[in-house]
Amino acid sequence: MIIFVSLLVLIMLVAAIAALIFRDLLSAVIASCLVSLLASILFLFLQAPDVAMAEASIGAALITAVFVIAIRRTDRYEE
Amino acid sequence: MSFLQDYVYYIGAFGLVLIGLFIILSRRNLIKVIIGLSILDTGINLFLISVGYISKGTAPIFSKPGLVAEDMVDPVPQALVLTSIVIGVAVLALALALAMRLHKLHGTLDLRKIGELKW
Amino acid sequence: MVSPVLLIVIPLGLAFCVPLIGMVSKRFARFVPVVACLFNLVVSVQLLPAVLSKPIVVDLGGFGAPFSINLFVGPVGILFSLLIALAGFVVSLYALAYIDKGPTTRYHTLYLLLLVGATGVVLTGDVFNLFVFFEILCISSYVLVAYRGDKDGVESAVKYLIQGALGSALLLTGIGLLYGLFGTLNMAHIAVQAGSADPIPLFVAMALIVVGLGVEAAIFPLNAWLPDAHSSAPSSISAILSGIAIEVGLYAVVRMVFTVFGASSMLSFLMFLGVLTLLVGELCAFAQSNIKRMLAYSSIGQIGLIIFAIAIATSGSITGGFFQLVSHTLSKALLFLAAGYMIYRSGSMDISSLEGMGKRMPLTAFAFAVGAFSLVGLPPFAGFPSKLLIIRGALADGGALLALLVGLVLLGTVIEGAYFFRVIQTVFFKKGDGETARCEAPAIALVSMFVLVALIIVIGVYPSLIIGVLNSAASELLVRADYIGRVLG
Amino acid sequence: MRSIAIIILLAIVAVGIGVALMAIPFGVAKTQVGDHYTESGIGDTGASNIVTSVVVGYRAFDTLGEITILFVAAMGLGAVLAGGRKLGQRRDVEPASLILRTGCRFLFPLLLLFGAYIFIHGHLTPGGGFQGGAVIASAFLLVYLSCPGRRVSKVWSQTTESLGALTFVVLGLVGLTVGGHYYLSSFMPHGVVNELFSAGIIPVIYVAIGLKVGSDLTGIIDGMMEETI
Repeated sequence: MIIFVSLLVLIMLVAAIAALIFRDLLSAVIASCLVSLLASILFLFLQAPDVAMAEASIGAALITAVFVIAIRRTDRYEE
Repeated sequence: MSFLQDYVYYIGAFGLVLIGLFIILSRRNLIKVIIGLSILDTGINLFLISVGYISKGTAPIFSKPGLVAEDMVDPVPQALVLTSIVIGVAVLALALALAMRLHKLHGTLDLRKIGELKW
Repeated sequence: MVSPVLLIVIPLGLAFCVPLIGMVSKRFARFVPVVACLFNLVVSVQLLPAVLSKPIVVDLGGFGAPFSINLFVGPVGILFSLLIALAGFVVSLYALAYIDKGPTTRYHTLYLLLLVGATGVVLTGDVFNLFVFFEILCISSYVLVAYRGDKDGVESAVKYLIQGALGSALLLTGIGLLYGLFGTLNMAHIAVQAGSADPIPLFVAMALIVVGLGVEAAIFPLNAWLPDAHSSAPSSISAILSGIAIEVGLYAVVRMVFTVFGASSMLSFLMFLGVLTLLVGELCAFAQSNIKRMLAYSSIGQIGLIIFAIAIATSGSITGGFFQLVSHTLSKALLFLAAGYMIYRSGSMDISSLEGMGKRMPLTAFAFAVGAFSLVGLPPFAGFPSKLLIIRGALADGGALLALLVGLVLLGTVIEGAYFFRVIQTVFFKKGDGETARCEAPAIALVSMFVLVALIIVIGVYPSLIIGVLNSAASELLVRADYIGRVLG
Repeated sequence: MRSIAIIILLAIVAVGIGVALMAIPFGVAKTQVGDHYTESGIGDTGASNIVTSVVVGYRAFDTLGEITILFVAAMGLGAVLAGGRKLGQRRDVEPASLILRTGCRFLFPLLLLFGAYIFIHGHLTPGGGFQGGAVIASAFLLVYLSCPGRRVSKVWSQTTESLGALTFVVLGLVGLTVGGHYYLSSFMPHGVVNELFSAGIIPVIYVAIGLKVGSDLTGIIDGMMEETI
């Protein structure tokens, strides 16, 4: 169990670093969406189903949509 | 192994906080900065939830008989995080709207190129 | 007796009504903030005598002190809520005429919510609740800074938002640490346990919280957003940001340091920071040629002075600090309001473009002069007794270091006097080459300005009117045990 | 140079927080307030989901502030974007594919129903007003993606928003006069735990919050979509 959790945390941190590195903002947003999604799984492991639901529906889904809309209206690539 | 047991959530949470802070402080693209804010928020939320966790606890919901109050994890941080997630959404949406306006007015999101925005 | 919770809830309810009223008639929607502020003013005045004799603790939800959120309405809280209601009332009167373009219904809703957030921060007795109201205050001010939607406004709003969001993230981390350490969020309950806690984690939590709140309070290294935001917002909003928002941030810092943490070791550090903030603010203000930026930097300086006075932590100096806070709110609001119409008429924010305004809009220029004199500290205006009290309070304590710091403060005041007199000279004694026709500000704006002028003069001549409230506010901050006892019973 | 300074700053933050965390061991019970909530939450509020009883019962005032923040954000987003919008300049977007449109027609009512289920059962199962509201908003997001011409009526969404929030405020005021004379005190009967009609005012508030959050988030998406370039 703890190995699995550690693996999830590791993937989450890698995704966050990917969000830092990617020049393509769309990819960076998808990476940060992955961070939120994994965080919501961790919330579930931490016995917080309410928060997991909120994070998955608001933090991962809606915010990503808003980000994508904003990127479509502006520039896709970081200079 | 017990090190991981004790600290893995804290490591995850503060890893996210530090990466988020680093993105905010080092990147010049506004949307990237906002991505950093969202990662920072997620990290803080994870930290708050881990503070309230009790080993081998159950979720604080009396959904089936046989659950006892002593085994439940602390509900307060969960309530706080619900609030903080919603606040995060509000700030991020507003920031993105401002970014769109800024792009329309200046034609760029690069904070270096935008006149008075010196840090 | 009315319940103090109405101070927050009624304006909040009215703010939710504004969009509905706006659908029927935009003209009616303008008056809602005026009504709400008037209501708050009346209720605060009504509560004042009761609060002075005994602070009121309101339990929300009725579950007892550490378990449900409570409001603590002591002398400090009622002083701030009076000030917020007063400044809010005057500025909303002014905005009736001043805000005529753009999405006005949204402006009035957000303006009212900003005041609700400020009132909530000063009345609440719960750390996380303070954070929530603080966010209401901050988010609505981000929007209002960008209200005009021009380049400057959006830029400074972005800057303000990012720094503010960073600040709130640190604040939330600090609150999380506090909850981890003490298992409670009630201020009094934390204060009881803070004495026996491990000092290092406690210090980390305090540092995070003070830094987070310090962004909004514009303490020196954290105030990069302020000059831009205050100068590019609409003038009515600048008046509220300078007059209310920073003061509320300052209140939060002071409440945390004094009541929650009881950190006397932090105070000398804050004292230095205060003097530093003062000098930086005044020197930058001296160098400005844009009038609104000058006023914004001058706010930084004044905040520094207030921090200095409160951090000395004697009864006399805290009274002086609160007095300075009152006089700064009134004078700075007046200055921004007067400058607002002068800028509107001359079409430029440059100080040199204000030449001849003394002839063109004599009443507005007179109001501006009153505000400036009061801020500099000339008798018979409100700024005079406050500066006198601060200096007396600081020197009464003795100590060469304190005397040196007072010298620096006086130097700051001299600089302040220099740049304000430069503006006054430009406004009154230089002949403008442009038009000379009279073009006074609208009547409603003049009324709001002259309410402030009257208050400044009355308080300046009879400081004893408010000194009683300020004294009990000072003792509320100094006597922690009293606060704790009232809440936890 | 700059990045070195940033890294030093981050190191200070990391060390500070790391030291503080030593005092907060993971997985240990330590709070009196939290224990009180889990032990007497059902008795005090009648909700079997203790998180709900904290969010809408013990700390309901926070929640009031929270929906205010969402309201501010939706309002503010409109105000920020209103400045640059030219009416009637909406870009013609290609219609979405048949599969998306048909799927959306099936999914939309289901999602609305699911959202409503989540916030109506907030006091019994995980979830509540915020999660349900987010689901409802995502239903509308789906409509925006599949049928580009469709818009939610501004008047309706704004009315729902204001009325939802006003319900919350007014319920609190009723508690001030009727119940234990506390703002937001639970003045309605608690009923039988674990039944739908139980927990006093909590379900009512959660329905109001659900509708309000749903329309707020929809308003945010609507504002972002409508901004045309």
